[in-house]
Amino acid sequence: METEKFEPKIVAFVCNWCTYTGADLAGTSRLKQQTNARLIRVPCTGRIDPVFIIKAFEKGADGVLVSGCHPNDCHYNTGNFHARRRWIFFRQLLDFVGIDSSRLYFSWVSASEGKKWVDVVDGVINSVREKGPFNGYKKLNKEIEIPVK
Amino acid sequence: MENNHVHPTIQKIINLTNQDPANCYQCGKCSAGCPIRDYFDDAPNRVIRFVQLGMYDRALKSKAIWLCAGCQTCSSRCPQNFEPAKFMDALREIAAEEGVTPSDKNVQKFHKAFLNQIRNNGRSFELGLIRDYKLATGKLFQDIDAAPTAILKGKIGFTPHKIKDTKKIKSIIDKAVKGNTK
Amino acid sequence: MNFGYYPGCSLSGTAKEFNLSLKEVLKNLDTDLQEINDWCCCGASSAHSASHLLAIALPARNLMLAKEQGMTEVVAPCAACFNRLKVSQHELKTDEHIRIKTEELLETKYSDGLEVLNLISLFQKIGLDKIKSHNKIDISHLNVACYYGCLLLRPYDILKFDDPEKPTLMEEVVKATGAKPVDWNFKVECCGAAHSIAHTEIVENLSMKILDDAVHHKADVIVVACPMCHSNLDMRQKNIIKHNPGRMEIPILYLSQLIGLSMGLNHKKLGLDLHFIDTAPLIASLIEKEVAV
Amino acid sequence: MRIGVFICHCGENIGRTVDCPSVAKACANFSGVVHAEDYKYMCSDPGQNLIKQAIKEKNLDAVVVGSCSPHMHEKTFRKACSDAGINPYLVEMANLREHCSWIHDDVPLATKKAIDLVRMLVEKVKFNEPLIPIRVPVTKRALVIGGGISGIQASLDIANAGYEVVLVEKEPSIGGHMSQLSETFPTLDCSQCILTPRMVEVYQHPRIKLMSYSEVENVEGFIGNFSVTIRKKARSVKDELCTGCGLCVQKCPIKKVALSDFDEGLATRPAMYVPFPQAVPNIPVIDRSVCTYFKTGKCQLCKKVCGREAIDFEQQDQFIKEDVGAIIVATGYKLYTIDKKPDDNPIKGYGEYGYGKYKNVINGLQFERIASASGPSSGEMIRPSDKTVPKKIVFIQCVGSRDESKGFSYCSKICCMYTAKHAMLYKHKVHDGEAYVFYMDIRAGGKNYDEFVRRAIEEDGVKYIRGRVSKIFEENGKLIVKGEDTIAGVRVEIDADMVVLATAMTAQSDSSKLAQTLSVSYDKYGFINEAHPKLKPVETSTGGIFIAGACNAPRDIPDSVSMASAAAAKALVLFGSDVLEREPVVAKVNEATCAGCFYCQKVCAYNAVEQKEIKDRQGNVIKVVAYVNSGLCQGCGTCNATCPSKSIELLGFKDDQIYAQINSFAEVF
Repeated sequence: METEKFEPKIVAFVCNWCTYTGADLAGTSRLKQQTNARLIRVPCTGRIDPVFIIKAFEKGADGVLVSGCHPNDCHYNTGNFHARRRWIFFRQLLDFVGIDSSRLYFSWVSASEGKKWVDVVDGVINSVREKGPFNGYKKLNKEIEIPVK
Repeated sequence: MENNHVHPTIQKIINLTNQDPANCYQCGKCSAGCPIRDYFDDAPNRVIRFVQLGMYDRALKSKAIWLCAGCQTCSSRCPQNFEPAKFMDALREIAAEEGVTPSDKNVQKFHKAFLNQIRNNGRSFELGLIRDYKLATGKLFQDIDAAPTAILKGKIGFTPHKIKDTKKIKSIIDKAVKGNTK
Repeated sequence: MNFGYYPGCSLSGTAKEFNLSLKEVLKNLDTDLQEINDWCCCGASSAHSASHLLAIALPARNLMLAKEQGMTEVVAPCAACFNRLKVSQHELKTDEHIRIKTEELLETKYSDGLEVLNLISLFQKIGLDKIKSHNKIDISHLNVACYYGCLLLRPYDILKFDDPEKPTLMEEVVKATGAKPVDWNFKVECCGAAHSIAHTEIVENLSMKILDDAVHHKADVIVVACPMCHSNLDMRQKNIIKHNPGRMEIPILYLSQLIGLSMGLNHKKLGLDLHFIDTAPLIASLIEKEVAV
Repeated sequence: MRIGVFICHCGENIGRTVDCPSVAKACANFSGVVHAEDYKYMCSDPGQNLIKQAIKEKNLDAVVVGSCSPHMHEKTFRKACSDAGINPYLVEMANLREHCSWIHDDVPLATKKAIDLVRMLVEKVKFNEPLIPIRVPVTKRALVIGGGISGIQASLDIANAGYEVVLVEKEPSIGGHMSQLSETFPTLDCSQCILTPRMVEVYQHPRIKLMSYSEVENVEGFIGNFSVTIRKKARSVKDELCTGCGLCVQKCPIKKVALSDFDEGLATRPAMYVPFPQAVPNIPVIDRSVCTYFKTGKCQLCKKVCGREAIDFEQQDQFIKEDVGAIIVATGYKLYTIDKKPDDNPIKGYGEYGYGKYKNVINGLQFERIASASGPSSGEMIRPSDKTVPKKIVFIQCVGSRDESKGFSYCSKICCMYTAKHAMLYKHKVHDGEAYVFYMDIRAGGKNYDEFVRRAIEEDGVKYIRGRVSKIFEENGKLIVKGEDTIAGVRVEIDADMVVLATAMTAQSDSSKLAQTLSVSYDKYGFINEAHPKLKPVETSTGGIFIAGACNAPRDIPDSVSMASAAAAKALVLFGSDVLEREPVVAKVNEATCAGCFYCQKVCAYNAVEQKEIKDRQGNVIKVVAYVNSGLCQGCGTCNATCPSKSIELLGFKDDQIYAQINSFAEVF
């Protein structure tokens, strides 16, 4: 299995107004990118519960990207500020639960930044590809599964 | 900044200056402020225009590229953040490389004489510089009134200050300067 | 205080009095200069006319030597040298392509982290108050036109020294000597620089306009910080007057010489006798005055 | 649950890189999916009918459409499904076009991704609940911010259509920059003559509430239901008592204490002042920073002479709340200044033109004041330094505009025209004078515009020189202007008596702050963005907020007026309906588990979370829980992520729905 070329699995939580629309723009501009990312659309980065991210890693993600509006440009005024404040505490939590916090990426991509979105996605994919697969939880999942069987 | 559709001369200019002549929108502010503009045949903006139009030969034969003193007044005022002074440097370098006969020989001869001094001594030696330049141009009597005073006041020495590692300097200059230095 | 020193070719030749006066003034300000061993010419305007790479490589060699010799700050009093060193430093830092080519040429690795100072920023470092405290002679009657020329100021984005259109830092130093800077229009105009030999006529014309504007604004003396500016304004001045009659002579001093004057230093040691335009009338006008410290 | 999956080829757009039939086949095997098919154009009538038919035949209760971005066709498919009897919020869209086929080339990889994307939404839709759109009433009243020509036009249009308008202007008088102009291009009619009647009309209109010397402090709410707080700055004059007799202004003892903003610093004004004689409202203001009474506690001369006892030194800023349904932003522009800017400012300033130190180097608005009959020289063409008639005048265009290095990269659009006008006005007043215009291009697109410029050149003999000026300096009272004529290829040096700079039009300095208050987007220069550059030029990113005039981009009077009328029309469209439907994506509290910590209340940007008492049968309060006012909630979901007990959930994006998507990765990966 390990002999197969590693392709990272990326989960991206994006806000509906800026980054999702920016990703749409990348599409309408036909800007090519790698296929590894799967987007989950939420109204605002403020909606993102840190546990979503842990869950994503648990379910096999090798990297997680969170992207929203630029500071001061939040569609909901302050949602992205709350999100940002949350991450400060969240990094420590990640380390505590055994997830390398450098596998979590943040960016600001506005609705007009199609090109930037492509750069961000490809950047994250390449960076995670370099880090290799995130195996911590995969092993753990197996260990937990065995006694159940 | 490599691009297959770009003419090799433009690409060379881009490589040497990190700027594309297409950035110039021909406002003429460079020419308006150029202190030496009155001595140019073509105003700086025109030289850029020739390059924009693909008339490279015309640009490389222009007097302006040799008379530019490199004062960078143009570069510091350009509304497009283009630097005509850098552009002129690049054209001089390309002209020498392509063996274009300079339309102002004095300037080129001066620069050659100057680099020759550095090549030999590692530093510029003024008496040698003036000697070489005069021999090259045949202007034997220019500055005849200033030179004696300078020599008397000890401002121009008779022997060059040579540095130890002149071999290195020679090799640097020979490798860096394409076209003939001698 | 101790600084690395890159005198440059001119200061060991035609601008000998610049070197003399600077060393004399610094001696009084308890500042030592340590010359970079085996420095070479920075290439001046000739190198960048011939080869972009050479124009980066020659200063780079000196920057590397200074670093090897343990220097952290290097004073380049000549404006042209200052400019070339800074530009080289900037390009090596921002353009990887040219850095690699330069390293190949010089066969050494380049590392950044040297601060290059010009004459004015050197005096700022030493402290204007310190200069003030050494004033021995009252030169407050002197109207001084500060002439910056090109290479101290442009390109601003690299040199980051003073406002490229309306600079004031030299005036600050001049004020510290007690002399009066005048406001004039041509302090950042070009004197023709390196065309001094190849196109004397251009230099004479440009320099004439600069001299005229200084005189028009009632300057008694023009102060410079660049050997090329000095030689064009001083050495060429007699011919300018000959070819354009009806003009008065105006002495051209290096900034270090003006400071030396206010400190009451020996005129000969400041090289004031080495100018083409006689400085004797200027010196005669000075009234000695002990300044209580 | 019985889910139907519909995969759209979008012609070739999706079909080229995603193997749609295999996607449909793969989806058919997902648990819960009872129907899956692909079709060339799902959004077309036959495509929609296909969905409706399948809903009926297969008795579907949820639908996932794999096609374009939901921003494109979510409404279409929700409507189609709703027609067939499914609640529209049980429809989800997988973005197979913008997020898949258009950005990838590799068919197998893109197909795999497409299957994953559909799977995620199939899992999500299993947790979707039927929702009902929220219906909110519309407040049929508009707020117009800015009382320049755009704001005036928009206010009059709305008021004349029968609705109330609150017009807020930060200066003591409405009129804006147009009131400063002497004459207008291309007709040369007097600016004040055409503007003043409009100003008066605003003042007298029964449905316009004019609030001058006021600023918008805060905006809450949403389209149809904004609540606006307006700061009414202390004028020190009771506007309800003042008759505008002007006696106090005449008697104010400190006459020339400040430079007049209206006269662009070319004249002075007293501490008590009306900006200009035709001001509306004609009520004076005390400039407290210079008034003797406010500085020393003595004087009160104005109070003594006022027969109406309208002077009120104790007056404080007042905060007034207004409920409106639509907002029109018409805050206009400000002129770029060539002064030296601080080092951290990306805009530099023009040292080569003297950083604004030369008295006879003026800007376009200053020239307007000099040329204006109501200006400081009563229309006499004299220069500021010595009040003599300039015999040689130079106009320079594009100062700060089209200049990436020192100003802005955009074209200010109106300068070509007003410079031609200035040169003409000058020549009409100084017949023997010489007028030169330095230009880069002449941009005179507009009805009778190019003809106007030609007139300046051909009939009035204005000399146009193509080239930018490099330097201006003063020598013997003359301004030496160094330029180049790039057509002739010769250097031009003019010893002018006066120089007029056509400086760039820039956004108001506080425009980004206002944009943030309004939650509308703005560009890097501070101009407020339109929602779409072609199809929504007067809308903003926020529903119910419209723009008019130069707050959006440099713009001349006719364009500003048309835009203002367009914005007014948009507001009136809104007022055409009594209720608006809103997405039911709002937060909802589970009162049984809510512990009443109110973290949700703290993070809510809309004050939508309230406290609600839960009482037992006897009426005793047993606990206090959070309650969401769904009229105010905008659906960001920050409260949901913040709630420690997960008792507040965002409908449509509930935890279950998002976890379902994440969990689907266990199979995906």
